[in-house]
Amino acid sequence: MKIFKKLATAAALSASLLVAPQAYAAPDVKIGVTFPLSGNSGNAGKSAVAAIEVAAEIINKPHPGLESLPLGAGVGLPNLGGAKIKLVIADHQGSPSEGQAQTLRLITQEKVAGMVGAYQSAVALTATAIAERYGVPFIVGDGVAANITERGFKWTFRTTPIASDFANAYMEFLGELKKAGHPGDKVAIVFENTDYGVSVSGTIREIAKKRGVNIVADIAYSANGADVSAQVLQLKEKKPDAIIFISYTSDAILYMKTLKSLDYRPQLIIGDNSGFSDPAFIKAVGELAEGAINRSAWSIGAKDSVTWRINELFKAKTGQDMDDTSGRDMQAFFVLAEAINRAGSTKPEAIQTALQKTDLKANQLMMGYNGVKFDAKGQNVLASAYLIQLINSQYVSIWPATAAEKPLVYPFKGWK
Amino acid sequence: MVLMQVIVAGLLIGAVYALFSSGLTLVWGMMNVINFAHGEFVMLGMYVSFWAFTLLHFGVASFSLAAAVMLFILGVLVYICLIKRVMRGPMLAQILSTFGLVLVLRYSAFWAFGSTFVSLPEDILGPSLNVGGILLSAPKLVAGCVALAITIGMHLLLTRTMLGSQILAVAENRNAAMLMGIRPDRMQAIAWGLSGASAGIAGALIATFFPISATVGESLGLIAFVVVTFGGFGSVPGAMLAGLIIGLIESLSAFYFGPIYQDVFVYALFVLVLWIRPRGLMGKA
Amino acid sequence: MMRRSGWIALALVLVLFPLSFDNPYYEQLGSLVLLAAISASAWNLIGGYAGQVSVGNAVFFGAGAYMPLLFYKLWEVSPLYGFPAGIAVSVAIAIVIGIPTFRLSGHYFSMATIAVAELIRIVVSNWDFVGASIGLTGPAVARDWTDLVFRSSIPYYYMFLTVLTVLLVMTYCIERSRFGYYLRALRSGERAARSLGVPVSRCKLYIFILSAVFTSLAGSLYAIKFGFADPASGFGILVSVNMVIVAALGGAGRLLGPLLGAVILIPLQSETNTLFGGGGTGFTYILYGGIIMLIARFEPGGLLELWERIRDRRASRRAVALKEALAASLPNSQAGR
Amino acid sequence: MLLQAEDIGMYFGGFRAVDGASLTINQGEIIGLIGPNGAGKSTFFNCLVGDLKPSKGRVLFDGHDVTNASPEEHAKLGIGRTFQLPATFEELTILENVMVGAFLRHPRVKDARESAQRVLDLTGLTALADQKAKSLGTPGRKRLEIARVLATEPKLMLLDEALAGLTPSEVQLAIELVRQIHQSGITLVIVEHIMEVILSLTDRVLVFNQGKVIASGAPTDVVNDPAVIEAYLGRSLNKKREQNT
Repeated sequence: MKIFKKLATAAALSASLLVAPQAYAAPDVKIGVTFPLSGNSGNAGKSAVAAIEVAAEIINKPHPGLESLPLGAGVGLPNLGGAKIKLVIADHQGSPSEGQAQTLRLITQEKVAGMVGAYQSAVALTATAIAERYGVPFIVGDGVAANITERGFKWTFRTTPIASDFANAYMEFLGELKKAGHPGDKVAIVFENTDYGVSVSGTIREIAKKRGVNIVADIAYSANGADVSAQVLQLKEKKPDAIIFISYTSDAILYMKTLKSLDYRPQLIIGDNSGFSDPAFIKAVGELAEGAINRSAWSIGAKDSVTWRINELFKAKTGQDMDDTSGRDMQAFFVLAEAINRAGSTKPEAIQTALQKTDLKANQLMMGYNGVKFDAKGQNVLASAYLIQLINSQYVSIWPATAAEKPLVYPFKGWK
Repeated sequence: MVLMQVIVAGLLIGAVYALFSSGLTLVWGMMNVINFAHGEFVMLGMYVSFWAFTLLHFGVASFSLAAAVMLFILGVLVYICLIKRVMRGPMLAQILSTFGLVLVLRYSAFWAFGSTFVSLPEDILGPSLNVGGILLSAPKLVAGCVALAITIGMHLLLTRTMLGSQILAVAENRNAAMLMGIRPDRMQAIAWGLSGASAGIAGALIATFFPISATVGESLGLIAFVVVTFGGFGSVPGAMLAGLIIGLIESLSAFYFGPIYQDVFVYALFVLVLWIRPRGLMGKA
Repeated sequence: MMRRSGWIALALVLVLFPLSFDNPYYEQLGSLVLLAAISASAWNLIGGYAGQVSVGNAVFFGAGAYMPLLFYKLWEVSPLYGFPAGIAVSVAIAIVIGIPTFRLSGHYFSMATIAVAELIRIVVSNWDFVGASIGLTGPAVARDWTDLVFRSSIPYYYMFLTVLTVLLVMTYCIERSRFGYYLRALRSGERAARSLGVPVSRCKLYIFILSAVFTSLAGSLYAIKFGFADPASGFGILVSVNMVIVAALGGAGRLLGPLLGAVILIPLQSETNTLFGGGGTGFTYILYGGIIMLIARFEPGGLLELWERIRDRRASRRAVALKEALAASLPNSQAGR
Repeated sequence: MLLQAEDIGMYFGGFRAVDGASLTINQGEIIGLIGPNGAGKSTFFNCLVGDLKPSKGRVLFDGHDVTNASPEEHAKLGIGRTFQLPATFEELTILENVMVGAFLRHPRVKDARESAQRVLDLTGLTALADQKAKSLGTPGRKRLEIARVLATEPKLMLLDEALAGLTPSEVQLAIELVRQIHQSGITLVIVEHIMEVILSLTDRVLVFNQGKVIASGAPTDVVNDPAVIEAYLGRSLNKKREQNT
């Protein structure tokens, strides 16, 4: 057993190096962060962790221009005597059981005050179950599967907008298109058949039905297939007014290439984040996807704005712009930190109560939510998203009008 | 018309399957070793091509060649360092060794190249050909032709050349071959090299239309087993035929029943073949 | 193979482990080790003793994991009711795979197991009735003890330990029975075994069924421990491969091989992940794969065999003289070596 | 009459490995099967022990029709066979090898072990009982194979070149062993190349050529049969005679 202890302490050390150790002042507040850092989603996980590390730096050290954020002053957690935040990062490899094991370790070994995670909804489900058993708050920053907050957990909170929020956004958007005289009531859904695609497409289906939009093609496919020609041909035959893709990167790229090689230029393409938000997607097929619409709660915004400054910090760390997913995880982390500060203690119960009382206004957030306020189930009722469009291989917000940087370009341009 | 297009699409991807299965069936048939890492070989072929293109500005032909050479070397090394010894051990050891190889290759690539998807420029092989309203995606068309060429080439190599007959002799009866003065280890090393080389070329051509990542072998790997089993272990023409049939089944089932059923159909076929005709379409009894 | 004192020591360590220190993480680790040991020992029956390398035992694991959760989802009953159901399904699948493939030799069985496992995984991940790709979740907080939801890992630990003990005792008895001899015989030569009246196909089928039963049990235990199962964690090919690797590392076809393998690999996995996970290089997997290759290349018999060889080498010095004496009684018995 | 094979034919595609061979074996006989390589004697042998299902004809043993019976069933009925290339269970000890055979008649481990030990005594392997089979050389393996079959307590035992590859002294030991076995009341069929064995052991030989039985009878008659000399024995045997005289 000795060896375990050694390894464990070694791990603690390696983790502690992530934040410069504080020689003085109040004891650090540990927050557990678990994401897939290896395996298929390793990329997304790494960038989410980077975003959270940036957030921790913002809270721990002063950064000019970010004061408008809660804790943006950069003096740690004032109500805890300026205690600094220390991140303990763990790789759950996208495996539900590993997610549970790592969460358990962070809670029992590292004695973290709260948890943030976990990218895959499957992992969020098992990890939050452990947090529930041990009574430690777990903030889900990105998982969209409905059942994460449908289990009556008292210790699970979710800041991100969920499928229903996006679905509403899409349908309202299409509705406005119709008013503007564009066709918009024949929709096709193309979704990868894991928890992400299934839950999002399911909600879109419901809401479309409610709003009398009819779905002319409803295509589930298994991710990372070698060929998507058959799907594209199906779409080509059905000629929908708009296609909603719920796809991971590899498939998103393949779809764009196949659209071109089979010479099918849809009226309108809506990509549901994920693959369409991956910088690799823009690098690979940016020119083919010109005019593709995507949802996001994140936009870099004007120079010197808070979001712009945050993006600069992120870019300095990773060399690329921050994407929506990482942004939502960063926001989740800010919410947790703010709650801990309000609680003025690291007692789980205190933090839980603080979280339940959370009421952040839109202008206190770095994401484009209408605010953060949790319902009894722990879901953020003020979460929302806006739509962005790929113009000259750059995403700019185009909907709702209030948040639009540029007007909508219609129809989908695609390749030259 | 649409049906025609669906069939063509199926045949094209089928040709690609045939391309990356031909190498697998070679070693499987030759020495009855299943190389679970074949998908990883293809993945490495893709990366070699990508880097040869980005750093050395190689064209398609030259980076395909580069991939072939690199993977030939890897194949030989794997044989010498691992398979040569494991082959004579229990079957468990054979299966384990290539599984280990999968993990090492996949995650070394992951570690070296990162988890970001990279791609070759999508128009590297030009736009689709329009043949009487039927669109043929250029990369897959090329892949198809090369697959055909390799299949024929490998078949001729095995049946018409000295080297081929020696390889087959070793496959038939190691000891007898040795008495005839053939060096079994050399022959089998070459067989592994060839298998690697074809995987390399497959990777290079797939890279022209498929996004490259360290885990791509996972998705491409399993289909190769279906193709090989279906075609008959060791039968290169069998792999070709099987590849085309499977591509066709996938395409048609995806179009008429929906993509999620294509795997169901393919694996159902796989199971069926194993039970009803274990030796596959063209396998030796 | 092991003196009584050795057995007692082993038993004591296993029983006292979780009590020896108050640390939930190690308790969890211990229970994970036992869980891996159970499924690997179950695999060991077909893959080790009978030498039929199944790469699809995940089918049984998955069936075992899904049934309890499915019962809970459908009727909100205690997951316990799902255990027998999982076993029943697994046995059925084992028969369906076994009867046709045990006629064939070589890799056919391995390929058939992979094929069936993949087929079922794909079907399950598209079948809403069993939660499709999202999978199934159990009760998060116990309604009563029959939900088998505990905050601490200790109850699970002893639950697993009991099952493992039953499995190992059963294996021990098989090893020493006629059945056991028949298995080892057909493993080293089917044709010869047949000629001596060994009902090869039937033996393979029986042991495969037995393996299925306990693999399914392992799955059910996983399900109650984690309160969750999805196609990947239930039917994924890595689940099958892990069983093979754990068993092979310790020593396939040996009673304690899988347990040894689990004791080494599971902590290794989780500690390397703890150490290198933050870096996110997937280093854990590289290490893992390396170990597997080394075992396959240099020590296909697993660590137990290595250990025995070392031990024998010590003993051999004395043995040599004796052996020569014996050899004399059979002229040239070493000829042709 | 213990075994009766009527007009056995074994065809592989167009090739007729065995083409209408018949054989009747009486209790207590020792029969020899000889013939040049590829004459079909091994194929015929495998038809008798159930490894091959003949394309034509039928095999009766002890009143049962065993034409299409599996090797297992043959063993149960009391037909034992050895392999041309020894197929011992390498990882098992010699005692365990023999026990596998003994289990056929003695399900209980204790009984099986005892009867196996008796067989080991008879075959002179007792001293090596606890060694792994892989530690044996060719002669040891052949002996172990015979022992294993004996343990199944067969009525009829078929030896497939049980003596090939042995040195003269080993052959002598083996011949004694075969005699012992025969004296213990087991009927024997021996496929063999080495003439000494056939001449010194068998009561009756069948000579195979091109899938047909071209001669049968007492060894001494057969070896004088011109057809046989023509087909197979030829000068080599005449030489032997000269040496012997």
